[in-house]
Amino acid sequence: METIVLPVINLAPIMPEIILSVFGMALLLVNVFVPSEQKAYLGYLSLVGIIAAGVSIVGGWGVPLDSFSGSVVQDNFALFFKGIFLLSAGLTILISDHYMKREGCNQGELYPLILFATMGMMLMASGTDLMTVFLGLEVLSVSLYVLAGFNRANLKSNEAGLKYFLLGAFSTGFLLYGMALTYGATGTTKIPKIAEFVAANGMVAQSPMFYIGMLLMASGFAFKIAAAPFHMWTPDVYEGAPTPMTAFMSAGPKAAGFAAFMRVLIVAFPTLKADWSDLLWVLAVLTMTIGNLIALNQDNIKRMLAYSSIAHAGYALVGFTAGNAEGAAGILFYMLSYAFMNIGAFAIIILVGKKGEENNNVADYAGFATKHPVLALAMAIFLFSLAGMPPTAGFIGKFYLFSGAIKAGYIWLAIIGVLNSAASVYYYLRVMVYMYMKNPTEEFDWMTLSPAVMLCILIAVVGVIIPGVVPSYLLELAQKAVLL
Amino acid sequence: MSQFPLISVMTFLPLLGVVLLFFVPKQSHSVHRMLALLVSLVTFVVSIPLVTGFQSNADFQFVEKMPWIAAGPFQMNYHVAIDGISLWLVLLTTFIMPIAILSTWTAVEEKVKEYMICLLLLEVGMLGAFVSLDLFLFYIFWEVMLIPMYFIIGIWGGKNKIYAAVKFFIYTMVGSMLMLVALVTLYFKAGAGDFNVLRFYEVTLDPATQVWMFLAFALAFAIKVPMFPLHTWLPDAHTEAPTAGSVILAAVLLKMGTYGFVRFAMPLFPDATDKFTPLIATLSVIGIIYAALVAMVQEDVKKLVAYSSVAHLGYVMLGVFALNLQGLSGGMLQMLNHGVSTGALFLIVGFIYERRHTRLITDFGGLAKQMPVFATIFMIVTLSSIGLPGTNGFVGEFLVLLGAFESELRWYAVIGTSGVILAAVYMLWMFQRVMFGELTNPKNQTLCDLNAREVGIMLPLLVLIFVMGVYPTPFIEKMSPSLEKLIVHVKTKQQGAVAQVETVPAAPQVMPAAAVVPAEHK
Amino acid sequence: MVSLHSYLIVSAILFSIGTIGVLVRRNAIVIFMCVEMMLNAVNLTFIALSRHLGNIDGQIFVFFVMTVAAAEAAVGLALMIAFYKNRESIDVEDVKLMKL
Amino acid sequence: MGYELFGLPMIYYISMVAKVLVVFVFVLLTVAYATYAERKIIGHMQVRLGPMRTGWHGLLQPIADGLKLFFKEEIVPSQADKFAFLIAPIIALVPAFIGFAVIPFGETIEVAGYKIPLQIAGYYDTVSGQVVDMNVGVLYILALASIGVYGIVLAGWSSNSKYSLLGGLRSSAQMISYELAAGLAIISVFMLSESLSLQKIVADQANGAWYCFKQPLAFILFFICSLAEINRTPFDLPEAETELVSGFCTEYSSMKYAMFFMAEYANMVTVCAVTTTLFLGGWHGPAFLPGWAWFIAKVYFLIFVCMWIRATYPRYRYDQLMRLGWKVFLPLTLVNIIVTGIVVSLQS
Amino acid sequence: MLGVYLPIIVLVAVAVIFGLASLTFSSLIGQKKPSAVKLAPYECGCEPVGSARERFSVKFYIIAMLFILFDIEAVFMYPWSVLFKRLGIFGVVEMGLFIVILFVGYIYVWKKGALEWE
Repeated sequence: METIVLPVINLAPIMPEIILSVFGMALLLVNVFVPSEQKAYLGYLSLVGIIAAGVSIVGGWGVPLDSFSGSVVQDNFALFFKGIFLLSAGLTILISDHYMKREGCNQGELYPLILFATMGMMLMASGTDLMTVFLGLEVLSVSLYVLAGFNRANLKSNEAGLKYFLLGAFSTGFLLYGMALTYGATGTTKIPKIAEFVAANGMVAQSPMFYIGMLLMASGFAFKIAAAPFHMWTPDVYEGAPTPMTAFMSAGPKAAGFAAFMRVLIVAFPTLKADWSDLLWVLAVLTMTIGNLIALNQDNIKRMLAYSSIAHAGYALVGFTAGNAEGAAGILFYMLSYAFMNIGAFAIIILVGKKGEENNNVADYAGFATKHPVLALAMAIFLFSLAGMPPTAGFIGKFYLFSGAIKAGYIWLAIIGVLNSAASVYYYLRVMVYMYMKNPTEEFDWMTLSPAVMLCILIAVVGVIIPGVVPSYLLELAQKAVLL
Repeated sequence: MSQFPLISVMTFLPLLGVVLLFFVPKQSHSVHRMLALLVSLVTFVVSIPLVTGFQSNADFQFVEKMPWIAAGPFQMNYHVAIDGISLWLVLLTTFIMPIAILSTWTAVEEKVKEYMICLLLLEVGMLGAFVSLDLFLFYIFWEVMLIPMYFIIGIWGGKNKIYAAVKFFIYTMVGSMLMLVALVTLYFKAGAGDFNVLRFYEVTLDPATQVWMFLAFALAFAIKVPMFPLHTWLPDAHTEAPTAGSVILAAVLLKMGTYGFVRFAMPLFPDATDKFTPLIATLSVIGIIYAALVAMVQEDVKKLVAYSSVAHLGYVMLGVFALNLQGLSGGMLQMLNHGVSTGALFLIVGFIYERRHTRLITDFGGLAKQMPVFATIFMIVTLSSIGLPGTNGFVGEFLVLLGAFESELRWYAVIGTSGVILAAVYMLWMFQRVMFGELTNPKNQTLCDLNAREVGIMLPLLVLIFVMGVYPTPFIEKMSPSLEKLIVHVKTKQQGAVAQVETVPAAPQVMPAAAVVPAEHK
Repeated sequence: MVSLHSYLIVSAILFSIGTIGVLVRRNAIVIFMCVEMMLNAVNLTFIALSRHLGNIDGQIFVFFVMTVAAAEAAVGLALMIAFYKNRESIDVEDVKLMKL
Repeated sequence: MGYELFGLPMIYYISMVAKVLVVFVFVLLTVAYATYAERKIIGHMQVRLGPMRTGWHGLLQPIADGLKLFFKEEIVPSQADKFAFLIAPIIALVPAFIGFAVIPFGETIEVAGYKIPLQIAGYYDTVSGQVVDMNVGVLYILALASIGVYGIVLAGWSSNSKYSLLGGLRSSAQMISYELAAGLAIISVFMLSESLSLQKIVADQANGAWYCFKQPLAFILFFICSLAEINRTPFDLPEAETELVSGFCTEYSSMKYAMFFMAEYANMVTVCAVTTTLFLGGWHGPAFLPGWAWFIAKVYFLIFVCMWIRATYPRYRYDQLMRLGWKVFLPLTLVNIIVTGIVVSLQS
Repeated sequence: MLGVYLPIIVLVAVAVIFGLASLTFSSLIGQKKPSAVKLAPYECGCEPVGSARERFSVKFYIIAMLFILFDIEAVFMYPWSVLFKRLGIFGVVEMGLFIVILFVGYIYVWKKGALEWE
């Protein structure tokens, strides 16, 4: 009976994941043992977990490691994304308490689920094995299905959860089938090994099975990042889900989708770059255009932001299509700033809403600036950043994305991108028109300015403005984090 | 770099005002007004040493340069300086700002704090755009200007303000976004380095690329100018904006477009400039005639003035694209003139609008009897706008037409001249309908004349109208070297390109010829 | 012995049936069962390929897929129950509160 | 016997058919007489005689019961889902009978020079000289147990009767709950045997002590869980006459009803056989008796224990039952696994 | 392979044939006198009220979900149990962690009251 020799396992690369899991589980247990009036502490505890995980990733910067026989890695790319995930999770937690209390939801499970979802995202970013990526994706997705339908008493939330679940599971099927075929064609599920195999076997490796596998995987990922034509779920889910979760979904998981998508395409299929660039070109154009065009006539602000988030995925795809370091760094930077600006915008949407009546209609914002000038200013900053106006992080991000495309010679793509971005200004301005240029119809006296939400807004404003004015440091980080 | 960062101080001084305003309580409107006025005056004072310290040569002066963003392939600097081209525009901006603030001293009653913040932010944007030598920095300021202007029109504007504001924003945005693409393309074509515009001047691009990039830049600038047929946002924006907005829009923002042509589009893409000169000249002339004709039938005084702006800027474009010293300096001067006289016109429209809350020509008539001071001032400004000799308008238009006549744009100049006559027709006709005749409307009989503040606002403008009309030399003197340098640069590169295309031995012949050009004007 | 191709073809057919089922059926539970069928088709593919390649990775993958499918099933059922409680239906035609 | 088919000698096929028939008839007879034995044993335990009329001491009673059921009227409720109603008893019955396929019930015998292991799903591989059986035999049995649930759920649902439905649901909830605990309980056995092959497990016990001594906790847990899984008293809630009439089979009559009963008793036999194999050393025993005899003896003893329990213990309440399964047995099995793991790795 | 699975197929066939045959046989020889009352569902002799195809307690769903989850966890333990001796102490620690995590969920479910039947 021979002993099985196991590979040396280094836990350092998955330290943040471990911390989050431990905190998540601890919170679950704490949740069932503390009386319901003390559940607010769960939020603080989960923030501690987020910060602890954040601390654990700092030391890993610039120290490439891999573990579990190459199933997970710790590289700058993964770490940068982990930072984005932690950030969006932290901001989401800040805005959750207020909302959930108002809607009368039981928050006990909320925080563990957010932590688990974040853990899943991290796994997606650091996984270098299709299996790890898949597992991360599913940990994320399953948590999100619940989070989307978290407000059980609310019909829209139910619908959002169900819809997200059905379509999400459906897309998982495609992703998996793609992974299976890729595995069949190359004989491995390790992403770097796939690349090695293709490099070694050249055209022989590029069987129909291989191409179909890549295509199916791409469509699976495209669903997760809500790229057209796989975006149909986004508006309904974003509209129906509890607002903090909408904020979370649009920031974290989308970035995670990009992380996995980028790693798979860039690392595993570098030799097929011409093929997937063409594919992404089409995806990017469709995604930007469809997202923007439909967003133009949305009255519901959550829905409008949902379509805008589709459009933003399109901009990020522009950088991806470029397939060069600028484009990739642009995606990293953009995802980071998108987390700030989008969650910030949602934080204000949460403040404006009241129980049962979320005031999500654009017209509900009439005269908001008169009543709450500072909040309106913050909202304006977020919206300008989303629209890509300087001097905000949104502009720098877009600049990088489009620069990448231009450098790679995709000038037309960049032009379509900027035209889209100009069109998108219309619907962002619309909100501002209501906030600043219409007379108030409401007193907005139901609003309670919860300190946690205000803190979130403050962080978001700083996170939008500072990188917009002095982006060097962050861009530098993003540059160092790209896989290319 | 050890010298005093005069430009930065000037540019960001209004920002300091913004910060201060944040801390002033919401209700103390008079404090807001005073503070904003004070800041803008100080800014103006700070900008005066730029003129006095300016050496009349072609160099960039008061240079400040420090690294700003450095990441990946990009290197952006905070690089500001002025030369003869931007000097006067900067001065015009700092000069117009206090006037603009004063102009809506009483007209804006609501959200005064926000209003003043917007105005001051706008000033930062405009000054920044004029002084930037780094294309990226320029772009940032260019876009930043949009936001406060959008709010000024949208919040404090007239009935149709939202439509006008959004239209203004989106028009400008579309153009500038394409410019961004071209800008990045240019950067990559130029190879490693920074966004310094002077560096880009030296880059030689193949004519086909130039065409595309010129189009992208030109679109952005042409929208801003605005050139026919991209001008449709302007009448709306002007009509709906509060007086200060209109004044700034006319006096400074539109110059941003023409300035863009002079500073960027032409020197960067000389071959394309050459190629597109006929087209632009055609559009300018169409603009002159068309705008004049449309102005003639306007019912609304403010709209009429807005269309006259379109016509005036047609002259500027014509002069600029004549690409000789007369034309260019005429164009530059016309920019200043237009800033002064159209700004003044908008102020005047603002005065009567404040009194009567209408701008329809038919609502007035015979005001001269009731308001003699007003009538006098209005007359002077109208004449200046028409370009009567002795006023500033004349010098500019004359130089433009002269320059155009001397260049290959001769026939355009001929047609453009008719615009002068048309301008006289519609301006005077309007003046006559408003000021003379029977004082029929009873509401007009109680109108009171301009008060001290209003006269005080107008006085500096009137002074300038005459000074620039009678003694324009100092203005031209300071800008000429820079303009000459520009002309040489553009022409050399145009011919250089031709030489490259043609036979190689032709090149040495061209070089001395290019060197001769400035000598002619000395 | 049955060849790899037969397995792949069977799993492709299963996958297609699942896909079509998802697209044409209206009952949420049936849709979910179709999704499960797709996952199982994938599992079959993995097993067949794993056997063909003599590489254990595919089988390990199947373990994870099964686990995930179970978790999804649990969550999915819970969501459907919540939906049914509020709406007395699990027909996806009724999932239409938020349409354009 | 030189002929071969698909690489196997003809005698393999002959012996296979023989084994199948013998086992099937054996199970059938055991099932039939288990019903008789149950009535008799419980009768005697309760100091009465049980069936006495048909045959000597009522020995023909099962046959009489069977015949009676054959002649009964078939009733299919008008609102029932006909197909599901019809198929349900078969789904319940078949897994109960085929579980025996993987259980080794005796030592390898030799017929005409060909070695035949006494296990249906097994054969002697002449190349390696070993008995080849299903290497995941235990999983097979667990899988069958799961399939059996479908029969019951379908029966309950298709009858369109509230008692049936509730009975079916309760029964399936109970079955899956205890299936879980049972499945976890036997993991500690595999940790000792390092195999899921029942042949291997039996062989392992022959070399050392029976697993019921090495894993007493697992043994008890498994046996109790199995009883619950097959709805034996004291866990026969689904058919609790006092609460739910006849549970899932309320609407059934005639042979269909009989088939549920056959399934239940067949399950009992299978469970006892599995327990024997996993914990009681299978067919091994002192050599004075042949292996199959030891096997039958052990199985019959366990069947007797089942009946004994029925006669002794009162029925559980449903909430007690579920609580017992989830809150006591489940954690116990997990603890057992960990303790076994620690002890075993400390020993080596 | 075949040697192991063929007998099972045969056994299944025998069992199915037995089942079908006895069903057919009994339905052939059994009497048939259906009536509306006889075909109605049994409700202690009362008239049946409403349909039986209605909602039932959510408890059953929860048990079903819990079963799926724990059963799948068990799936991971089976391969481990066969190999655990060869994995050495590491294997025990790993499975210990696994079971601890399982226990976290278990305690959560317990405290949430999913295991209570009232």
